[in-house]
Amino acid sequence: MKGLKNAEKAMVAAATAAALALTGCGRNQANSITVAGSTAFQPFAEKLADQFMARRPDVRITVQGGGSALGIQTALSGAAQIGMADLVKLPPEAAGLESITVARDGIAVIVNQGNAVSNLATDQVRAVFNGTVANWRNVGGDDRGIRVVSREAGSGTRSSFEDILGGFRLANDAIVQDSNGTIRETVANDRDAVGYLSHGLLTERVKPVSLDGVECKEEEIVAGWYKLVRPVFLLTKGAPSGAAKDFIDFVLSPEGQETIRRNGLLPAR
Amino acid sequence: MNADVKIEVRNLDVFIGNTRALRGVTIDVPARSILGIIGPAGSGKTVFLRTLNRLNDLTRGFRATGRVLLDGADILAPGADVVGIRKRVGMLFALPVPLPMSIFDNVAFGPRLAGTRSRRTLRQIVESSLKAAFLWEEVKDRLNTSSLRLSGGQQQRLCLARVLAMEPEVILLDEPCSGLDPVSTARIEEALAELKARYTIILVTNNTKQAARVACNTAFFLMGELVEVGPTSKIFISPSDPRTNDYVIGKFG
Amino acid sequence: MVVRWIAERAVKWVLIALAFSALASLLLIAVFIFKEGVPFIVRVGLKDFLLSSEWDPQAGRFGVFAMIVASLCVTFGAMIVGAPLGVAGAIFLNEFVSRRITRIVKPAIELLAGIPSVVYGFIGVVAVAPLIREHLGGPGLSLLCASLILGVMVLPTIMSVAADAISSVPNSYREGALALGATRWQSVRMVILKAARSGIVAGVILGLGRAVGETMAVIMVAGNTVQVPGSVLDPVRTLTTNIALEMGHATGLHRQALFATGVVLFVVIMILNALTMAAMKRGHAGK
Amino acid sequence: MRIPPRYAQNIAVVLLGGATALALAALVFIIAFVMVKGMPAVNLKFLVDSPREMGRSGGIFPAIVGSFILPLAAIAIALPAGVGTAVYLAEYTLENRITRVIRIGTDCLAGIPSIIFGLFGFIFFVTVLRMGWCILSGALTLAIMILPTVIRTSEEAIKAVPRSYREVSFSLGATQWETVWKVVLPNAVPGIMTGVMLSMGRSIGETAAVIFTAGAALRLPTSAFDSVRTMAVHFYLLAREGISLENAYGTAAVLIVSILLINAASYWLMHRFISRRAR
Repeated sequence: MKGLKNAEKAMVAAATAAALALTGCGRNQANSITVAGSTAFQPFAEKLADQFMARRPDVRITVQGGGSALGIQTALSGAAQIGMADLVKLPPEAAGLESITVARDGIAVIVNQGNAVSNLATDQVRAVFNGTVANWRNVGGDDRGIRVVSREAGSGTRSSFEDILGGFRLANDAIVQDSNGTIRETVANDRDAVGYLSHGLLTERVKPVSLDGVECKEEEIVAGWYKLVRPVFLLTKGAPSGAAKDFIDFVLSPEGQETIRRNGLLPAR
Repeated sequence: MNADVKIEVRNLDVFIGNTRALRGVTIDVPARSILGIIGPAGSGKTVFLRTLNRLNDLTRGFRATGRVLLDGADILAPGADVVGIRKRVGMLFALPVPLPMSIFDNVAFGPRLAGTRSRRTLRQIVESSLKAAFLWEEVKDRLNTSSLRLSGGQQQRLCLARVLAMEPEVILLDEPCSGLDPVSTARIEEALAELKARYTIILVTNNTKQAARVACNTAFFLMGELVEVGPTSKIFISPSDPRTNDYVIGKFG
Repeated sequence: MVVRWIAERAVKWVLIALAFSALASLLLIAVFIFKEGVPFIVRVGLKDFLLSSEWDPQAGRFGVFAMIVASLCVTFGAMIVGAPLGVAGAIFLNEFVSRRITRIVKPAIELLAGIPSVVYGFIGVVAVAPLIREHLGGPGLSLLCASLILGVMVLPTIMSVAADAISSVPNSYREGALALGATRWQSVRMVILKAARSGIVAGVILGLGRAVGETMAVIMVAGNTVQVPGSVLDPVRTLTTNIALEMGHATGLHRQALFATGVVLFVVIMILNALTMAAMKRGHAGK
Repeated sequence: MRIPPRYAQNIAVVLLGGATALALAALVFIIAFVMVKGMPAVNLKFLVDSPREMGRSGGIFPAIVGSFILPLAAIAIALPAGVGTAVYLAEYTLENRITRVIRIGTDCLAGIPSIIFGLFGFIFFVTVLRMGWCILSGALTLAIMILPTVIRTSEEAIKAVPRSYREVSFSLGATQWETVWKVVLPNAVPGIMTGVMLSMGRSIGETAAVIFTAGAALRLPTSAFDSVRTMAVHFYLLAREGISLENAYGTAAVLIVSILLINAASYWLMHRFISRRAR
């Protein structure tokens, strides 16, 4: 009856797992915070959470991605105590939430390293991305077609990009990628591609272009010269309190802001 | 009725789907003796046997009317304790079916179901059952090896021991020697001869000579009907029905 | 005995409850998806939703026609790549190669079924798409790239199920055919493929299901442009990727539109299921 | 014109062999690609250390733990439910309308893409039931996802147990459940294990359903209500956000080796199980 014993063991294991799961219910809610939302800010939040927990061992912070809308939604439903959003204009349903600007992020327009173009006027960016200009020759480059690469509809980076540039529709045949990393890989691999991504995630694999002669650089953004900048919000339902407030205070503290700056985002003000 | 009658079957009709497998069978099975059942393939012998321990409940489309009284209680009655009946009525199948476990575990299967947990008691039961099935001497040193390693004849005796271990009152044998060589068959028959002193045994067999050798009484089934039943000598020497005569002398079947 | 009888009863009820667990999950999922999606479809109109190819959530335009076409094309493409290779591999490994090699190769192939789809997708981005772009033109991230990646991804499933089906054909069939003077190939073509047909079809169906439903790998390699593809080099967006791409950001009507996409996906999969089941039945009847 | 059989045979062998070689080449390429790019990043520290700087440096220990816990928890939930369903379908009832409905439902469930499971799990377990992103939400979602596979393979395995075993068990006075528990299930274990392995493979490689329900926390979980990150999710996030390609490939390499080890271990366990029973 060896088989019987094995089956019994499996049952016992399953029961134990279930029991463990149930005892997990007893954890302390007050000192456990979930932060969810913007994938662009997610890595920063993870870093900040680690620093915060190092000094406050009684608090557990869990950071989840999912996108800005998910940040708003879960902050509203209570699934997360703090939502993260990086949109220029918050959607109407976020009206019920407290929003605190904790950082700013520049959006860099990028091209392949082999592309001769290194500066674009705002009008040209608009024309390139909405498809009216389809050849690099028309904006000062080689005689090659332009391949537009964009983030997906609703992404914080994309909505901010579109809102700041104002009044255009993305070209119909644009390639869509759903993350900074894949946008970067796509542009890095394709000589004709143009895209945009968070300033903090620029690497030498791609080439950022200047906008109206202003480089996408930290000093220019801080000075307010560079146009494509969006805020990063932390959202809470009602005024933040308890551990959530402590965490937000930490993010806004000089130490927190320095962490944000060192890792490629810009301080809140 | 008679104290020496173990099972009384009255007007038993069995349907499987739309086929009528048994037609109005009425028969008394005497206690502590061997009833042989003979008849050609498809005559309803096996269906009859499997009705006696309600194993036909597993057959799709099975339906039975009539009464089967085991010690006076109807086992076909709606509220009958099927599991209890099967404990009292053991069965040995045509092909040996050792369960894929050790020899010991095979024999201890029934007693364990009945709630026997003590290792010592189980050992005793296993030993006595294997002895009664004439298998003990061959396997006593390897009780923990897989039953699948035994030869066909040994496997069938193991199955017999397994039935004996649950201490039934009735033992049903469904052509138990059909897959065995003459030597193994002889050993089974030897065991049966000893067992009839304590058990009511019903032996379905295709082999009329086997019935003649071991059965006290013999019944002849044909096309779902019980043609004739009586002492074995009478059935084989001077049957009252000509069909019985034709069958036992080998005109058909 | 009473205790045993009660226990027996209890077990039976527990089993009945468990047996409905799968059904209950399905219903729960269907209710959730349909509750959010169906009101949207009613509001926009089935025709506008299904037959328009314009998808612009900001402008309030929601048409999924191009995505339905893209889903079907990608799946079909993946099958063109995966099914012949998978079935050929299964035949070859079973009928033309020694048992020893098969015993090593088959588990290795099954191992590949466990590799996460995102790994396949990423390899598509960094290795396959650039090749397509350089040698065939277009953006690289395309219908072709998605079909190739998905085709390779479903290969292990198809190959392993088809191989099981072929190896379960009794040896006597093979010997019978060979004894009648057939070559190895004739015995395969005339006897073994016929006998193993339903198993092979089952493998292809499993692969098909996996290809229709795959999301993460397709997001990476398909380019995700909403358009009815004009050639295999065009980027496309499938139903699954549409949901995964935008769900994180969608609110209000947009979110409902994505659930409605889920409803369409659900229906497309049910239709594919029904068609393949019917095909299998016909296959059985023809035997 | 007919091609003579002998040539047809040769042509077929060349074509089939070519197709097989192509298929194997594609698969070997994928494994080699991951291994070559990933192995340099893998060392002991990578295996036992926690990720630092969002995974840019440090190791992947929590993700390795997550990759084992989550599929195992899912199987712990789906196995009783799936085997129970299979037992009910195969042993407790004849084919009728109810079993047909259950079967069709199971088939439909099998066809649902994982992204839909992810959405459903997110809405139902994470939001409606307020369980948050955690092992339990993820395991329940994965359990529903693998349920059809477990049911199907278990039912096949149970049906393959010879009918005579059941008859013997019944004739020895076993009840229905005793027969199932002591005779049928032990003999169906190898087949059930196949389903478990398939499910394990699918869960360990799943990202869409996991990321929405179990989340992607980088820490070691301490209870079933903690979020975990699996290796597949870790790879996805690292590669997608372009955080660190080296570590992404390293993670994929570890994942492939883990799957290899799990497969090998299960073959070994199964072999042991079968040989012990047949001893």
